[in-house]
Amino acid sequence: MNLDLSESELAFRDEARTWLAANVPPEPLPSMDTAEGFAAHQEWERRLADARWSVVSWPREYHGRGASLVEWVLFEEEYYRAGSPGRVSQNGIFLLSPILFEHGTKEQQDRFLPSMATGEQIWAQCWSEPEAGSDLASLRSTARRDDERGGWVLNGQKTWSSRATYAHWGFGLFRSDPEAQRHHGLTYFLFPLDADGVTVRPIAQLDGEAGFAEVFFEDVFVPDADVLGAPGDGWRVAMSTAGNERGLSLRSPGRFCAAADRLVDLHRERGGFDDAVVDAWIKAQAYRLYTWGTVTKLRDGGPTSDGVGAAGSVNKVFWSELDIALHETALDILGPEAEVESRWLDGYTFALSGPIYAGTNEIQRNIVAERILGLPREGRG
Amino acid sequence: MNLDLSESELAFRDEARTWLAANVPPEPLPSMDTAEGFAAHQEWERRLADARWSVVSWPREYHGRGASLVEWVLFEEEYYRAGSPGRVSQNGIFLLSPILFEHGTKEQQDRFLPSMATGEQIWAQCWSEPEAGSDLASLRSTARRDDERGGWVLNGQKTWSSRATYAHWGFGLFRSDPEAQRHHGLTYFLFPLDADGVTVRPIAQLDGEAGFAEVFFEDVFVPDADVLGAPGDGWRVAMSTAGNERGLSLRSPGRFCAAADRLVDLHRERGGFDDAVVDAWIKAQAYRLYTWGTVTKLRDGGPTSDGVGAAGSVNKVFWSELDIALHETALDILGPEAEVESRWLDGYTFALSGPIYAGTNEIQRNIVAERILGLPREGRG
Amino acid sequence: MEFALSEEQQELAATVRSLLAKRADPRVERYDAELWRTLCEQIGVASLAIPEEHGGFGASSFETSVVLEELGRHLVPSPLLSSVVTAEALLAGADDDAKARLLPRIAAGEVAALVDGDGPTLDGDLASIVVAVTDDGLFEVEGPETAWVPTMDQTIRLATVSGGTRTRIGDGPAARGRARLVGAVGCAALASGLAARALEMTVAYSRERVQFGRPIGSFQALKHRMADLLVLSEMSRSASWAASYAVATHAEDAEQLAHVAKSYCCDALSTIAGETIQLHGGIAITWEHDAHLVFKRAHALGRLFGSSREHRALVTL
Amino acid sequence: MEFALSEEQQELAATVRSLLAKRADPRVERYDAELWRTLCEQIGVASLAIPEEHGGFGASSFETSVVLEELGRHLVPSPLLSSVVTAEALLAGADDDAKARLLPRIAAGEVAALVDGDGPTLDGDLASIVVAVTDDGLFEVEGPETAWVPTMDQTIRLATVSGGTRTRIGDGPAARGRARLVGAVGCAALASGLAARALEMTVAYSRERVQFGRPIGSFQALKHRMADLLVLSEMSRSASWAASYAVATHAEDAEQLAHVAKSYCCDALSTIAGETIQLHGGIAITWEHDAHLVFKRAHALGRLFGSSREHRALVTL
Repeated sequence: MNLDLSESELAFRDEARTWLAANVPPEPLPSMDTAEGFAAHQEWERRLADARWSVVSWPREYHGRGASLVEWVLFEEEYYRAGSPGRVSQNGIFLLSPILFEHGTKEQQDRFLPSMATGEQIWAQCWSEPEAGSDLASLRSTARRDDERGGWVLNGQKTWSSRATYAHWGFGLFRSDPEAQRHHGLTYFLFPLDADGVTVRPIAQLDGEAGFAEVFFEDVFVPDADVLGAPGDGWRVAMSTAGNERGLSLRSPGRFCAAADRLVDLHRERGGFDDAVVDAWIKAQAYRLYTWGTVTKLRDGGPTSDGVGAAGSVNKVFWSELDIALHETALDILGPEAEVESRWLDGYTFALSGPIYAGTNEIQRNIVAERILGLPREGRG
Repeated sequence: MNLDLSESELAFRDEARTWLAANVPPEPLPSMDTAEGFAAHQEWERRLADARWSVVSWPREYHGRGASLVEWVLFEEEYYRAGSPGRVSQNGIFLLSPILFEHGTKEQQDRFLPSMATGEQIWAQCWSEPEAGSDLASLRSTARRDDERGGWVLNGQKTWSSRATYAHWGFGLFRSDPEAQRHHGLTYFLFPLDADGVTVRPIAQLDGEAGFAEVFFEDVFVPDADVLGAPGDGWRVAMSTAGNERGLSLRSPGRFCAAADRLVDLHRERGGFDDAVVDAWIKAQAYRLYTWGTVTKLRDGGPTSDGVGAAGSVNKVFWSELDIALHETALDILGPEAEVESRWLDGYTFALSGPIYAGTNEIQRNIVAERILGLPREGRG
Repeated sequence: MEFALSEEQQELAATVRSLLAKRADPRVERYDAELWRTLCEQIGVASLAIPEEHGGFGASSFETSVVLEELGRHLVPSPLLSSVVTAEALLAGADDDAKARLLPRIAAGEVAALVDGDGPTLDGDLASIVVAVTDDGLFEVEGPETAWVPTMDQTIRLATVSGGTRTRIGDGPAARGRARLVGAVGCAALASGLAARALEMTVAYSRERVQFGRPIGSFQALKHRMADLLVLSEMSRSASWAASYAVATHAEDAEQLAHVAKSYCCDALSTIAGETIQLHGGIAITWEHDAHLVFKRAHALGRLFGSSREHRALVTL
Repeated sequence: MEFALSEEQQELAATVRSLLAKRADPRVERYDAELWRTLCEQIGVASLAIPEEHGGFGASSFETSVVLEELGRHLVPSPLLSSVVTAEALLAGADDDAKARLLPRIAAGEVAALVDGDGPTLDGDLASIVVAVTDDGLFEVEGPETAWVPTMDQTIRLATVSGGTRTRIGDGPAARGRARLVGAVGCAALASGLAARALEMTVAYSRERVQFGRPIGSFQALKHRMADLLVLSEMSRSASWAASYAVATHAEDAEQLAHVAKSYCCDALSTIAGETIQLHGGIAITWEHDAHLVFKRAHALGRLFGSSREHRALVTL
């Protein structure tokens, strides 16, 4: 047990802190779910990349710094503490890139990673389908083999595709073997969102913006070069993404500690709801400490087949409920003013979707109960 | 809508209030789960009966006052507000008597009701079995037909039998048709607890007393005269009891309002935990108001086949959780002192069993979900 | 003792409900003036609590709450709450002349608003009758400047009201006390109606939506959560009825019951609305589905006429 | 940065655990003196946090917390917490003479108790070394009168301590500050071990107990409740470790983390213990089963060395 940071970790943290203090825009950027805000966020990614802060954990050859996990968590803490903009590139750098590194060919890595790191190409995830929200294994969108052209033809519909309205490329699973059931016969595809046959239809959200979209596929051709991993092996390939989305990567504790700090500021200014404020702050701390444990485990043992996925579920249940509680307390403090548009209100509508996306909390609880606690599975039809 | 009491209801309430003020023992009686306390509580029942307060809702011929439902609720409010002793006769008067009135023969009514009203005979319920806690339909204790003697022979084991340690008679379901499954082939029996072949073994509880017992049956003969309802019809006969135990009768709002008032007194004395105290008080009020609605429904429409049972489940979930919250708040107010033996601590250990006995809250939630909300049943093996 | 709607009250509820089932649209801008006219002319909803001598129907504010419960259930924007609050404030505090002049107009369906304090006023920019209450008196306000305040829930309309000509028409504290009570139980009625509706929506959705080969409403974990919501919804309705009745009959325990109802019903609705979002999943966070309207209105009701916390603090123990 | 037990710490935990697995009996009166002697002689649990110069092992109070977590897990009554609290109070406040005299005795396994304020003292009537702390100083108490205070949880023993001869041996505030910190994180360690144990018991029971033709642990509603408990239990352990480490190393954020850990772990345990009772059903409320011991100890730990509420109030924001 040792909670002290090394010299080089401290130096890394200080460098990040200094750069962010000098570069984070003083005013929040416009929402990334508007055309204007999307461009502003892309520009911010460019600045991050120029200073090598966009993908700190990647190897140097792909614009990274080869940062350790500990350094990555430190960077995230600094990033959110500095009030930095949201990451418009997060689907690519947090969800897709781990898979590209693990399952992609060198050619794919060289083709996709650099523009992902600089924010030039923004990626959208295309997971859910109208009849398969939490139940990814029941996907119905299809990929038909086209030997003549050396590739596949996609048909079907995806929904809840975040960033798709303005993004450039998408990634998702399609059923390439019509005979196979559930987890079998799925293939992982990458495709440009302006390809022939792709139609993107924005979904209006609670906050009135179009953070999600439906994506329709009508005879969309994808060459073999854009298949990630082996055909038919998509489920196994994708599961590491799902684990990542749910787990450590997307929700570093920095984000919640920073939100808890903002809540404390609000409380200092206006008073009231002391208990709830302290409680939220304590839970953000507990989450931070738990993450250090996970980081240590990952570093020392590496992700195990089930271990990290299930630990990711523990994370997900915790942060998504904390995020809601934290925003509710802020709105309670704001009182009648809470009804009026504010950053807290925006954050709240976003927090509300926390327990829903990236695998509903019901699914996460099933995973925790079955994989960690070893409780019996139910028949699932 | 009319929340005013009639002249005669007001008069009834005042009479009860006056009598209780003059007669409730100033000091709590010893626990009814000790031999001494049991006798003291029986004596109290005798005094109630002498003044016709032991079974106010029964007909006059059986020591009652023919009180209306509204009057019964008023009596209960007064009873608990006056800090009166617990009812050692409650299994009989609240659980068994409704069934005796509905399904018993005149002979059975004449034989059992008077001594139940006076507290001379105390009844124990014998529902659960070791392998059938919530799942009454899986009972295994048997009743074998004995045509020669004109009766039945009971074998098996019951558990969680409240009051059985000192009680005189018991009632419960036994499987009289070994071929029948689940709800079928059960018969409802009444039997003296000192009958040949009956062994009662007290179960030590959290509070160190023996409120519950196991009851063993070894070739216990019960004559036909002590079968309640038709042989094989026991499930249907019993279900009205279960509805009653869960529902209105056993947990009149008076009890919780009185406990909330005691909590308010404690709070006045010591301060702290304002929010939780008000919250408990508000919930006790909400429960009282909800009960008036149920009383009105029962009076105007009479119990419907499912309606009251399911409404009883709503009651049960609510009061059992309120009871715990209320006691927890009291212990919070008491602080470190809470660890030391007190009336609140006793009440707390009792409240803890609330969600468990009389049909666990899980069962109640199934009932609410399926019978009131109409949600699909699960396969239950 | 009859803790249930009378036959007349049941009929009133049924009439409003069937009209709203046909006509209610939660997404109209402001409120649907045509619908409001129908509600006033055919059913007389604005006149229920106003005595016959002032052109009203001469029932009570309990009947208004019966209507509010239905309006809550249908998520429909309506000026009824501000109308009854203003009317009751006038009845409690205004002089005879003002009552005779203003109440018949409210009974006939003119929109009225009551300004109480510095915060935004419910329906302040839609009202043709504006009354202000202060420690010093009750005032009729003519020609005020108003400005709509954009809020998360756009079905409960708030506006700032300032300036204009103020004429004293009666006693401030009496009017304010009454207005706050009626406002609190009115919110409770809206909340209890909406709670029932939200639960119905959620149950219906969970019976239809299939995941893992079965309707999600057959998963026990979700069934139990919905069972808990039913408990909250049932308790809400009885708390709301009792409080509205007590306020309507000026009963001794009216204040206590109003605090109980406002805090219990709004807290319960807040839980139910949150679960409505969660149990609907992704579809809940789209404009196309009503789930988010439930949530937003729940939030707004929780803050209108005093938060739960404030009402709990006002309970006298 | 290494947020995990070192090899030595893992070995310490494993040794204690395997000894307790064989020997722990949660139902002994007071504590098991034989077991305590073995723990002290074979593993040196009382000497871990005491410097070598005073006859200790010279590790730190973090190692004591590792042992406390195991004691918590096995529900076993033990004087270790009062022993380490008293030792740390002496280390922080006592003069050299008193340290040299008393610490070796504590390291060797003599039971020690620290009197702080008017309330009952942990292990006050079992201790052969009694130290009292006040605003004015730290005192050795000889020949005090003690009286056992019967409490709901009999595995955490409380007694009143009064009278006796008091000799000043050092600084009060320094000793008290340290004692409270060490006490708080010690409770957190006991709580986090017990939380893990309670969940294990509950999971095991729910896999065995058959109702409606299947193990109750296969019912989704119960599975989800247990999943929530696992989240609480995991978060507890990391909060407890971090706080114990910070206190042991006298880190800057030691106080904050101690408040976080004491309140988080005890609240979590309280929830877990309540669910342990509920998920065990009827059997939980009998003497024969351990579920009620979990519950009682959870309750007692929640009140020892400051309630969650008190610790939350002490967090500096």
